[in-house]
Amino acid sequence: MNDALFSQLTTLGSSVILLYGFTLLWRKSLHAYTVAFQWQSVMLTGLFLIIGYFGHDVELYLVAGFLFILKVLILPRYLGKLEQRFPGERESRPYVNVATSLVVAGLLVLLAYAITRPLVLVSDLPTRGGLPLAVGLIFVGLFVIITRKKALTQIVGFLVMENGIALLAVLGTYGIPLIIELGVFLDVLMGFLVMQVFVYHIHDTFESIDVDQLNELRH
Amino acid sequence: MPALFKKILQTGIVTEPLGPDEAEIIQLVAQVDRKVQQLLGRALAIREVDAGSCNGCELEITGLTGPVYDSERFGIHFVASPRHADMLLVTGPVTRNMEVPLRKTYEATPDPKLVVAVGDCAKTCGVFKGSYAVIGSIDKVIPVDVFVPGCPPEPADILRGILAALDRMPTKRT
Amino acid sequence: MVITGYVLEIAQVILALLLAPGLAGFVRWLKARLQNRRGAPPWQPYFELRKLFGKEVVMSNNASWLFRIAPYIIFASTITVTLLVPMIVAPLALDGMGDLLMVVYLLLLGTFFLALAGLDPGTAFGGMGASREMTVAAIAEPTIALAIFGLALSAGSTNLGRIVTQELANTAVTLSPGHILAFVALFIVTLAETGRLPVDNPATHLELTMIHEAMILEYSGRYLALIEWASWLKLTIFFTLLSNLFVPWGIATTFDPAALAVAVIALIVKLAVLGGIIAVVETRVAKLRLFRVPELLGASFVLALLAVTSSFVLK
Amino acid sequence: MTIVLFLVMIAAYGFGAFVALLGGRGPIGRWLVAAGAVIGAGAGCAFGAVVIISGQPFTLSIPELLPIAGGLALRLDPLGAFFLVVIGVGAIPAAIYGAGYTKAYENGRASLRLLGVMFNLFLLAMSLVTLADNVLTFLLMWEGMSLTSYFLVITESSEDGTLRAGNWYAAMTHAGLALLLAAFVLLMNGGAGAFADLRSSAGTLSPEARNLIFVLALLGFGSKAGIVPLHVWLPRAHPAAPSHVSALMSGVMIKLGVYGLLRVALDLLGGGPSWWGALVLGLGVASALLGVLYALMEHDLKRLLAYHSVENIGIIFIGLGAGLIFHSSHLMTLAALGFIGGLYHTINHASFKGLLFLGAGSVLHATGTRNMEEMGGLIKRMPWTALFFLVGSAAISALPPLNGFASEWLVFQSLLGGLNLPAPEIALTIPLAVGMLALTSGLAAACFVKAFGISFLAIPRSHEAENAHESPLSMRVGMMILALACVALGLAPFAVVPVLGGVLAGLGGLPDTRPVFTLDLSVHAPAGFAQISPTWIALGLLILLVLVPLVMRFMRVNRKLRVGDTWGCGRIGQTPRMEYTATSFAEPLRRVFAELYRPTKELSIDFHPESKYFVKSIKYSSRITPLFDRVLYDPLLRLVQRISRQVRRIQAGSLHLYLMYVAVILILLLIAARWF
Repeated sequence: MNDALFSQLTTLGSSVILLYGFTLLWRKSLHAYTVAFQWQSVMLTGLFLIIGYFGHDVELYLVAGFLFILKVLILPRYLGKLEQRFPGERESRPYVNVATSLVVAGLLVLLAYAITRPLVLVSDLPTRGGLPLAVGLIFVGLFVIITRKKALTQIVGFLVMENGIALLAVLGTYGIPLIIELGVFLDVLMGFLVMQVFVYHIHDTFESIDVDQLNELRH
Repeated sequence: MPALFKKILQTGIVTEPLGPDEAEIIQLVAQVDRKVQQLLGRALAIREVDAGSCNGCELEITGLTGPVYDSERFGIHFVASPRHADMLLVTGPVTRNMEVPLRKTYEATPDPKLVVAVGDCAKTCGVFKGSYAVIGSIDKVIPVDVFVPGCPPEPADILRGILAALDRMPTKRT
Repeated sequence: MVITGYVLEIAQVILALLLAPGLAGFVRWLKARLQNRRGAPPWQPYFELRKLFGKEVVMSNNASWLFRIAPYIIFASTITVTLLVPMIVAPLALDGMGDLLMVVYLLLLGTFFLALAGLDPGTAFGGMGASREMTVAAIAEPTIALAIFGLALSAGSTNLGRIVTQELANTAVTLSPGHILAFVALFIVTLAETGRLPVDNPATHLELTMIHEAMILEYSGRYLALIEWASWLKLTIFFTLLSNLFVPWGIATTFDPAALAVAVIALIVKLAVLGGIIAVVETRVAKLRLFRVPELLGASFVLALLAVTSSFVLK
Repeated sequence: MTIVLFLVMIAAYGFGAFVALLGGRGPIGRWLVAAGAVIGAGAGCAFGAVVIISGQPFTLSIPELLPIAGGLALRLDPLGAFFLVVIGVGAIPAAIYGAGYTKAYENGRASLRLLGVMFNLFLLAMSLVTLADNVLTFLLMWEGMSLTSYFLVITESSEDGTLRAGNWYAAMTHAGLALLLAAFVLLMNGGAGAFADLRSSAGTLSPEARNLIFVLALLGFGSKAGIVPLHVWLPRAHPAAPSHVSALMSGVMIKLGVYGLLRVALDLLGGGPSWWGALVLGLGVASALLGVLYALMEHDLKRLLAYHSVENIGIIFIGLGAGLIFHSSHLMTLAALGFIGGLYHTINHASFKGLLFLGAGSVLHATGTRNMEEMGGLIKRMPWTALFFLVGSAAISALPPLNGFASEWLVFQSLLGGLNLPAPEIALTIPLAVGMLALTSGLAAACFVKAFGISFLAIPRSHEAENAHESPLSMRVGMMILALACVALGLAPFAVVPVLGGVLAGLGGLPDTRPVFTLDLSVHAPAGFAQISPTWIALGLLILLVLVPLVMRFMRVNRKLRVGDTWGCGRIGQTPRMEYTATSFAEPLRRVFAELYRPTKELSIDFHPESKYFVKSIKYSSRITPLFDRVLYDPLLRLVQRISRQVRRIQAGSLHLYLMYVAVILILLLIAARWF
């Protein structure tokens, strides 16, 4: 089919993926984060398929399959377990309040637009419309990690940021070689497991997973 | 979210007919409709005033707005201010502290207006009769159009009372 | 031809006035059904209007002339807006009279006087409603402006007729991300501006949770009728904006009777669909605490900002 | 023709000042002083109008009068003429109003002589600023304006805090003057000071010098205009000054900062790189938003209005900033649109802010307080003032069909043109500016619902408000003129916009936009981008306001009206203590923007000795320290204090010590002269 539709679809998909990233700033419960991450990953899988279809790249289908298994099936399951383990842990008082966070996130996306502008102008990829959104999503993930107190939120923030990186990669290059992609997936899985262990330890030490408490280690 | 709407669809409409005499009620509504064509017929706003009841009647009145009795199907709904109301639904005996507010509420309601007193206490003061805190029945303070007996009356009875009051409405407004 | 244009303007105002109570009634009816009730029929608001116009007015002795003139100003400003919003035909004969900014500020004129009228009788609840209403209106304003900006970017004008005709000419715009984001942003603002859940509960009886209702607690009779009608009209206007600015299909571009008939039907269908969405949303969500409303509007602001930037980049 | 008007203007102001010098007391004296000002301002207005319409500048050079640096050179071009008209629009009503208002000073609370002299001289100095055609004249008149206005601010010097306010004003305005001096010295570059010479030589300056001049001028004029963070004198000086003077200072004088900036940046320097515009735009957005946010928290009616001046100057600067940005990208029609929006808002602000200050003065006159929490119910006691204040409130909230809307619409439209900008960094900031401008106007509407609603509606909150009375005729006439100006300027943008296009034509290479913005009953943004017609909208509103009651009567609607007690949930004894206060009205917004305000609150509850369930008294107080006081001025003042404490050691008060200083310096100088 035509490029116009392709570019239309990728930009739309990237916007939706970014919007799921915003959920992390707006909602407060881990359950909502998990669901948002799951749906975001579903969208990302869909986008991989679309790019694979239009870019005639069979490898991408395979990557999409792995992505689906890891990020839609496995990780949300683990997150669900964590959630059951620490019930009632909510992001009730982040460092930056919700309304301000949202506005800051908007500004970050604006910044992403500004810095990717030269790239978008010279690029003739049909997927270029989504590039700033992917960079914006990385920023939003970072912002979540910086401003939220609960370790669990930070994990989801990390995962969302990783989704942003994957999105940027697939939009910018139509998929990096399969082997690297698989390595990244493994890293994500490992990183997640390590963090999970840390969360348990933090909780055992402080009776809470509020990383604000880590400040007490200084004394 | 899907679960909620699934449940809604499965449950279906639970509004009950008003017992065996529903036909009578519908007839009454039609009658009322004809009689008071210009006014209030199918849009009755009610302000509830608790003049000092034990809240038994309130419980039943709340039932009126629920899905089972659903007074809204007759165009009867409850409002927050007597300025918006056509009818005052007063419960309980009038206590000393509620006498002035009750009168003020009556004065605040624009004409034409109706008053329905709900429950036995409204007419006889019930078990509170003779208490130093009680002034007396509702009609000692404001003119009452219809009394609904019962302790407490059933929602269906209250609905009948309301419709009966509408029936008493003068056809020509003053 | 010119005359037909003006006749259509008047016809459109009358149509809007007639449709508005029905739309509000439809939403109420659908909500009742979703609560598994039978509910009042959709045409219930017409009975209410008739009744209210037949009742006397009881006015507070603290209130001044402002209290008496405010309903007329609110009603008149809202009707003036319907002169500008293309409901069945675009562009309208009076399209050059005002653009989207004029629409927004005319509605703000009504809100301004409604809030003043809320303060006039000197009751605590009236003041509370006025304060909340102005807070919500003020915070919703940037989203509206940016959504307008987003629309103006793709259509090259802020005049409503131009936006609609541009979009009919270029249907690819309709599905662009900028457009969809702007739609969602404006939808959230519609909820806030027309006092729907999760911002304000139109069916509440508890004064402490009220926004719109608290301001009109002291109004009665014909004044109340005018204010209620105006608020239903405002809902209709926002729905029309949402449907005709973003999905203009079906609207007539000529004065051909057949096209006009199709346009009226299309309008009613679109209003009904949006009314259905509102009813479902209101069934699903709970009212937000007042101090979480800025968060919701902040989110809508971000959406609108993204809408503008993405249409800017794609340009 | 023009020379006659010019001379009449000078003579009338001189006459007013002279009469005041003779005493200016009693009804006749006060009226004569006011007559001088009114005739002077009227002549100035006509003078400006003639220059604008004819397009012929007026020139007058009197080198002999002051034989240094080119002497006194006067020239009135259309830009200056526009500001002369603005002065007239503000001054005529203020002077008429002042004739009645100053009656309160007859009891010796303030010197009527000083007030009258300074009032006329102030107007004269302002008028001559717009006429100045060389650096010397400009700076002289600028300083004259500052000095006279300083004396006007401290008119009620016996009141608490007035002198302090005066000090703030003097300090800020002189810091501004120093910056302007530096800017002009750089601009002269060793050459002559005539504006024509500066204009031709500005192109030869190095870009760094031009940037420096621009920044100095922006700060210097900005301190007069009251942009954030140089606005701190406004909320202090405006409440202290007599109300008709506040109206003039806020409505007119701060606009000369706008004039100065336009004159230097656009006319003399001929525009610059796009970051100039972006800087002006950014300062404008910050001023608009912070101004309105602090206004919301203010319960002193005149301080509230002063903060709104900051807001409106911000809106004007947004227009100018957009204009400068487009100018640097050579999008001249859009640039003209931005400048027109800014200038239009200038004259609009002069009318509605003047009106609001006069209204606040009437309230102050009637109740003796500026605190809104002690007002209420004034609409019944002073209906005319209430009506005029309502018009002003609606106008400043940008509600159609009044004038605030027309100019804000133009500013909005110029911003919407931002998508044509080639530079993405700046183009991407435009949506933010749009959002912030919209937030500002929404908050302004909220603030004026508060200002009008709490002060004028409901039940009186104090004994004074209960016994308030309508102000005398002269004060009402003053307000009425401005209210009519608000309506007229709102209904006739189709006539005003081409005039402003003519004013700007030729400045810094701007084209004549009169053919673009045509003279039908609507206003077009460029090239058919958008179109509105407030005139028709007003007509529509008016027709509907008549038609709706008529139809209702025809439809036999129940027309009975009964006045009863306020319902208020049936409670007994409705008292003012149950009303919503200004503090509570602003509470939701205070919580929304808590991160900016950082309010401190104190709550002390006094319980009954017998039981903790009974409260004897509750005291609640909340304070907000403005951001820039907190982060900029307080540390600065502390620093100055610390330095002065050090300096005090030197100044020990001993005569011998001083003589020793002199001797030491003398010896040091001799040594320096000998060996270096």
